[in-house]
Amino acid sequence: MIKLILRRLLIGVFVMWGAASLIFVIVRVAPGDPATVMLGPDADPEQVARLHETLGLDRPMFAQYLSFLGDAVRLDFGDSHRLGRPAMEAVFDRLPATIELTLAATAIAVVVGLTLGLVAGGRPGGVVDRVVSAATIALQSFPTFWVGIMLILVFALGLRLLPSAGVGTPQHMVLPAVTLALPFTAIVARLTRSSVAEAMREPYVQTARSKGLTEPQVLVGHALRNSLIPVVTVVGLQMGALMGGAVIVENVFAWPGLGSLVVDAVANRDYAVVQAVTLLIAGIVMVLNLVADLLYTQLDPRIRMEGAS
Amino acid sequence: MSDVRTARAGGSPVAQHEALLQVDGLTVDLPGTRGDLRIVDGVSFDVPAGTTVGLIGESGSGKTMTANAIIGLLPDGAGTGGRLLWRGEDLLHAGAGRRRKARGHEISMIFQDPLAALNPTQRIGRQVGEILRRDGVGRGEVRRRVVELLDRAGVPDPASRAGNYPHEFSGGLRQRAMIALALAGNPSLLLADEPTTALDVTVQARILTLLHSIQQDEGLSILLVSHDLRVVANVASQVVVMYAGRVAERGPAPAVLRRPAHPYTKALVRSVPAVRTKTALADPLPGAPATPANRPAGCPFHPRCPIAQDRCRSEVPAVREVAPGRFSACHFAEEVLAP
Amino acid sequence: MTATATLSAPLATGKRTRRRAGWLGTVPYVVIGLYVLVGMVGPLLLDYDPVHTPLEDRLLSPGSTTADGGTAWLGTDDLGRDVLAQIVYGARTSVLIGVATVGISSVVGLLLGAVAGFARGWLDAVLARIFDVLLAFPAILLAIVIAGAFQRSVLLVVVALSATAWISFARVTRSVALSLRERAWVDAARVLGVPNRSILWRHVLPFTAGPIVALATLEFALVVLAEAGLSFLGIGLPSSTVSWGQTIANGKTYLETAWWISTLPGIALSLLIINVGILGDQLTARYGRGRRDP
Amino acid sequence: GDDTADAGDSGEAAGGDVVAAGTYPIESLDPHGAQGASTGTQFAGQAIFSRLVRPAPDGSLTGDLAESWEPNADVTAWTFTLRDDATFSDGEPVTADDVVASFERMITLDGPNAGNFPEYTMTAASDTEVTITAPAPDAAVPGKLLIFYVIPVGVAPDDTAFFAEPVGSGPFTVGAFTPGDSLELVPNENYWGDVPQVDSVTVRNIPELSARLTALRTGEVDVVWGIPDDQLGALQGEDTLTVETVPSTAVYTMWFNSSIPSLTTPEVRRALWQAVDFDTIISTLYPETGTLAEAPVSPLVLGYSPQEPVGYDPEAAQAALTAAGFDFSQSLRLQFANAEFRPFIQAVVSDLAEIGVTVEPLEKEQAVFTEDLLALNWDINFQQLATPTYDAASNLGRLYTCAAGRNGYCNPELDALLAAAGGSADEAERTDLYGQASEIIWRDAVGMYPMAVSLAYAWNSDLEGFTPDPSGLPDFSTVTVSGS
Amino acid sequence: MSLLEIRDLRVTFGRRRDPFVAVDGVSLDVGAEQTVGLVGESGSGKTTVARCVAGLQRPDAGTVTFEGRALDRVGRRPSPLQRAVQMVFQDPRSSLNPRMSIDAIIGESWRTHPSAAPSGDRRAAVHALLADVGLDADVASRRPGDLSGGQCQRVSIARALAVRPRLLVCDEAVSALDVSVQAQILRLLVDLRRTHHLAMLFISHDLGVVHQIADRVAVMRRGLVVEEGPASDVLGAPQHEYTRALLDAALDLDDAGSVTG
Ligand SMILES: Nc1ncnc2c1ncn2[C@@H]1O[C@H](COP(=O)(O)OP(=O)(O)OP(=O)(O)O)[C@@H](O)[C@H]1O
Ligand SMILES: Nc1ncnc2c1ncn2[C@@H]1O[C@H](COP(=O)(O)OP(=O)(O)OP(=O)(O)O)[C@@H](O)[C@H]1O
Ligand SMILES: [Mg+2]
Ligand SMILES: [Mg+2]
Ligand code: NI
Repeated sequence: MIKLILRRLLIGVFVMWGAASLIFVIVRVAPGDPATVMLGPDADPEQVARLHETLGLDRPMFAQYLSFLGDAVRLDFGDSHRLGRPAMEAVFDRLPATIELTLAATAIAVVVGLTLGLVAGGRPGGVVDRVVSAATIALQSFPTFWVGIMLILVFALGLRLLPSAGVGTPQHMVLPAVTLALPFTAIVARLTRSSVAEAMREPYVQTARSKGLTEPQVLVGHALRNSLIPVVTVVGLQMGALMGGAVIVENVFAWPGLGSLVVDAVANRDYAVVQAVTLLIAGIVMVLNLVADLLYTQLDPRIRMEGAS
Repeated sequence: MSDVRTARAGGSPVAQHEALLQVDGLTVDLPGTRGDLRIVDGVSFDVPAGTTVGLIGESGSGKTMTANAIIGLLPDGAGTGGRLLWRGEDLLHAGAGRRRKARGHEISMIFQDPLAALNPTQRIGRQVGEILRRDGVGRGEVRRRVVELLDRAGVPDPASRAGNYPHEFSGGLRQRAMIALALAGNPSLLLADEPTTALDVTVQARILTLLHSIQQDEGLSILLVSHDLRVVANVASQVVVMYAGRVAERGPAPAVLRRPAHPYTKALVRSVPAVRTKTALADPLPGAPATPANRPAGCPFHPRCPIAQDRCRSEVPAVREVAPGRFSACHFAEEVLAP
Repeated sequence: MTATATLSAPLATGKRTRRRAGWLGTVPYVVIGLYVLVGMVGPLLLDYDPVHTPLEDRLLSPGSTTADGGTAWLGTDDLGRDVLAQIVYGARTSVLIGVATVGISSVVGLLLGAVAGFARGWLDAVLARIFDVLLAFPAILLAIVIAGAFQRSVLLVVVALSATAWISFARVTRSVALSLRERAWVDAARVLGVPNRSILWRHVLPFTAGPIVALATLEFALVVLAEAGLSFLGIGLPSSTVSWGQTIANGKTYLETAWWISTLPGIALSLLIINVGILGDQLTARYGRGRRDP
Repeated sequence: GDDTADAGDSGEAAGGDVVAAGTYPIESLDPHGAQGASTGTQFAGQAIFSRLVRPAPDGSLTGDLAESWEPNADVTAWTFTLRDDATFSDGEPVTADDVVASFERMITLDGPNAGNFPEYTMTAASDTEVTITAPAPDAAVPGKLLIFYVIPVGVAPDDTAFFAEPVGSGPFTVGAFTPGDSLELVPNENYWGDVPQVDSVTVRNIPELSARLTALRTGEVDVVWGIPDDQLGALQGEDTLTVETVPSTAVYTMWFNSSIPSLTTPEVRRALWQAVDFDTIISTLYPETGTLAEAPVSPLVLGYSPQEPVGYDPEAAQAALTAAGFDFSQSLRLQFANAEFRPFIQAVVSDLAEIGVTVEPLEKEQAVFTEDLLALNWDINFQQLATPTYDAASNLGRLYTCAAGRNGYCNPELDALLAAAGGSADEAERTDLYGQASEIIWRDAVGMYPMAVSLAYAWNSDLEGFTPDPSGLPDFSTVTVSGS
Repeated sequence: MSLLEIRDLRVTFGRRRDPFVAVDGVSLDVGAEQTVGLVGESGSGKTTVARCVAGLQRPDAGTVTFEGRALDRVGRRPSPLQRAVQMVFQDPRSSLNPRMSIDAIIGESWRTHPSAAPSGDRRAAVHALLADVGLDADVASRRPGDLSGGQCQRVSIARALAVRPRLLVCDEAVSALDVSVQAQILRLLVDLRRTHHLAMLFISHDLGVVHQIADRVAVMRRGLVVEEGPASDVLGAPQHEYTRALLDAALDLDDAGSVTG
């Protein structure tokens, strides 16, 4: 077990290095100069040069890369000159909101998706299955921002049930979390459905039936746990995608997460923040994947033992 | 075999050779690509109490479907006909609740591939004891009975092995666990669908011996499904030979295998080589086995039959008693039977 | 964009059974065919010039009469441009982006995945690490960074979306190739002495087609949605390009007053995606896991 | 909608809390730093800190910390006399040392605001007098100082801790601050002026327009500004809301790149201008927030001088272009940087297409836009140019000289006029000189000046004393909330 | 010198740290036109030996030689050697590419080894080959999915025969078939062995079948050959205890009732 984790962590270090290099290259290959954006068109060339020096942009690319890596190891992505503070600090300010939103969405998606998937997969081809299949395809096919705005118009403006944007009370969480959760719910439901449907065809389900169990007992007692295994992996993988999707949702609902931070940072060539956000998210995604992997091995005793030996 | 024997708890011992189960004109239809397919077509046979009945036939002949129909676990959309008289009660037309209660408690089943048939994420003990727990037996009692059952099925060190997962068992042990699981509900009839096909010969021999000894001890009836004549010959007292979803021949095992009353059985018997002596290669039957999906008209066996006549091509032979206790679905059974 | 990595080694060995989906099964083909038809023929019938902005016709509701006497069947946008025409012309861009992205990423993914899965060894190891690196970024995040960083163009959007989309294809192909190389017919070919290249080409690649096509439909839907998302954030496509994403994003502020600008292209988009999704489901059911051999 | 008692309204003390949603995020409270020129920081700055001068609603300057100011004879030095009753929120008096230290800190940080004062120095003549010295005559110094905020002496340039809980001499202090999301202001009890009467003012960033306006209509937010015309109708229908527009200092400015061969002649540039029906575009797209511009700068700005409108005449335009040998086959690159302007740009492109001129609209990322702008890598450049100093010096005087080279236009005559205007301290004279400069710019069509921008505000009618601000930096210190 | 000589073959699987020894020093000879049966319980290493001979598995140690020439892995064998050793697999269906017609499958053999290709009419050659394995000519245009398991196995054999091999490795080639079909394929193999002068390495877990067709029998257990000799000796009068146990466990039709009795 420990060995497995260590191995994964080692790969993780490599992955983070790759991710860091990739981002470093992308932001630097991109046209546009952070100093020009920051100082505006009126700055004189000397001022620009001075800022370049402050930002370290006058040094050779490779030297920049090395010091970037060196600092990144210490989780230091430098100061965001634009925000006048360390990039990591700015990112950590916003991170909790994004995580909160992502977790809420995940909770909704998992609870609703699992239930729908279980019911549908228990009887593949049945009425419920068809309805759920249709509904889940539909859920995945609307642009997130469109859904978000529609929800605002209906629930905040029309029905006056929920606040439209921002943070504060738990009610503020409802609309953004639901918006973010909808497509994810569909994914979980579909995956659970197919996984349960497949499990229901396994011989051990037949064994369970031959014990005289009722269908619900078979479904929950035998099919569910086994079908959870792939679902857990995908939920783990998808939480990363969810954090990405949060960018758009946060913009719609003025949710103070990483979303607007990263969009602004890209637009303003705020290298430090772009690097900090992307790498932090990459790190989180990696950890989530690791957790999903470990959970997977815990759920599936076959793999658990292989890992142990 | 085993020293520790579990006394059959309760249940009136059934008199020998009284039919515990009568399969009467059983049909199974499954939805196919071109309409419903009659997979099992008018199969009749008896399973007397306390005996082993062998059900043999080549792949696709409908053995598994027959067994599944008996325990009531056919795929969705399957249609059935005929009767399944369980101690005189027609189970086929009984309600779903009655059928479910029969499963595990009166009729239980073990399968060909014990790894697939055991839930990979549950410990062996839990799976074996599940039926007891559902019956409301207390925790401690369940544990005790599980250990006893595993022990009875020949799992060494049952107390600690109960905590293992299926993949930690060898093939033979898995099948033993499966047997323990099937016995947990104290059934009277055990359906064994190719229980040893996936196993090595040495393991197969041990499992067959185990099944036999359990049967002896507990007066259990076994319907042993197999495509291996040698297995059936060695354990069954009655044998039912199926071909393309129908019964080709049935009767007492030694008699059927020694002196078949159907050309198909005859060919089967001839194609089984002996192990210890070198047997010459038999002249094989031509063609491939018929399946329910492409069942020739008339006698389904006629395209491969060395003695087929015109009559066989058009007239479906009925299963008839051709000698005392011997039933055959061949128009010329008597000639085949004649030495 | 990795939502669909659930396709696992499929492979039909026996005869393929055609599922009788009934007339319902043909609906997605009909609808998708209709879209293709509209995308190809529509522009010939409907005249639309994204540059021309008849301001006097702005924000007309569906069915209104325009100043020059025509009828705006689906209304007009804030610059008086016909929404129907935008949907028809936008179909081209959106479908083009979807097809190009899926095309590029499936070819790249197919080649790399097949080679990695079949050859294994160091190539496989390198590729696995590249997957790991790219998978660490949420697809949309990487797309935002790329699309936001470079000069807007359709090509950029395709590149930004392909950057991660190819991974799903590579993963599926790799797992198919991995399982295929254990197949007896591959062994048989090897024993015969068939060169690896031919084995890959004849005995491995044809079997990836099913799952790849199934995955492609799912990815297509995701890509078209992602394009809309980028348009919403105001990055990616140049303003002169007509696409559903652009039109939907343009109309987002008019959802209350002129709902048709955003909603109608949204419905067009959703209808296509739903049907592509159903098609993908059908294909997955056929080639993906969960299919039963008779 | 009928009331404000909805979810999200934080009102415990009824009427005491004001929530505003602007169009911009507030990323930093440091008015001297990199964000110093951003609207968000400016807004926070004027609430938390004091300036030497501040704008009056009509665009003229009034004293804030300064009671009076005057230049020396050659307008190279300006002396400001400070009021003696100003104190910081911690009770300390505001002295000339604080002002000088703040100025030096701004110069040291070398941020965008420092760019207005290259080689300028400030000294304290006494406790209540500071002098700012320019390297050349500069009449616009007071205007430029509108973006200069005073903090206590002794705050290091990189002191981020100070701005977590800044001490200022403005009407408000910081209650809570989440960069990029929200800023809560509470009255500064030690304010030397009239202490604000509200309990708190919270400024939230709601980037998505629909969400912002919904929040206003449901009462979650009390004030919103920067509302597009098409959305004003719905708000005007709400009887609990007051909707007003106020002229801003911004003018849509569409420079031609006079350095490229096809646009060198004024005739061509003027013809292009003539070809666009700005009147119609503005009256349909911006009926409330736009008016046809009459000068390169807004009427609020010192140096404004109305010019003769350029009428829409496509035939004449086409004829003029043909006469000037304009190459119709070429396509002109029109660059802009914000999706908000897309409809306008597209309308312009549409009109030019009518006379056969192909224009390719290029929407660029801010970073690329600025770089290309300076590199003259465009044929027509669109900007919404505001003049936050309310002084034409920082618009005309800075952008149109040959030396600036911002639009490829070079005219020594114009240079002379602008230099003279920049060196004069007399307002009447400066207005006259800038008027002459405007005439040249207008006549030579250095750019097209289609529209003077107004800013639309909508606020909850419970707010009293709220004055819409031309720069989008409303002052909440005078606002009161009537009990509901 | 035997046709095929396996010497001290050793194959391990798994991680470097705790390798699993699947084949642990096996030596085996197959003479020309001789059939050697390889029996043993599941996991004893039979398939692994077969794969080494076919070149699909690289041994960790030991040599495999064919007429004195070393047999390297597939792809590194000279073409004549590659042709000489062919294999028939257990699962008749999956050993044929389902997307290819029977024609193409056999054509591939010839395409790979032009030297083995018929000089004249290929269609006729395919039909002749199919006739050799007892299939109708119309099978040529069909795909594996349209054929029964027995037919597929015949095609597999035809494919192998197309390159005129000297040694046929049959790994459980009849185990997956129904008894009646199994008998057909066994008969076919025996006939072909004679007509094509084939040597065979015949792997099966069915002692009866091996006894029927093998000249010599080797018994494997846990990666080792425990007993080897003429079929009648090994299966009639086993010397090794393990062989005896194997034979004891094997059921026969004749002694019916060995379990019940
Ligand atoms: N779910 C199903 N749907 C349709 N047809 C089926 C289904 N399951 C089995 N069949 C068909 O029913 C027939 C009988 O199958 P069955 O499994 O009973 O045969 P069997 O005698 O048990 O064969 P085997 O020895 O291969 O297990 C076969 O032709 C098979 O193709
Ligand atoms: N590729 C592989 N990786 C790891 N272990 C393997 C591999 N191939 C075979 N083994 C192991 O090597 C041992 C010998 O396998 P092999 O297939 O040769 O046995 P076999 O005698 O053919 O058995 P069977 O009768 O089941 O086919 C088995 O324990 C098997 O699990
Ligand atoms: Mg079966
Ligand atoms: Mg093997
Ligand atoms: Ni462990």
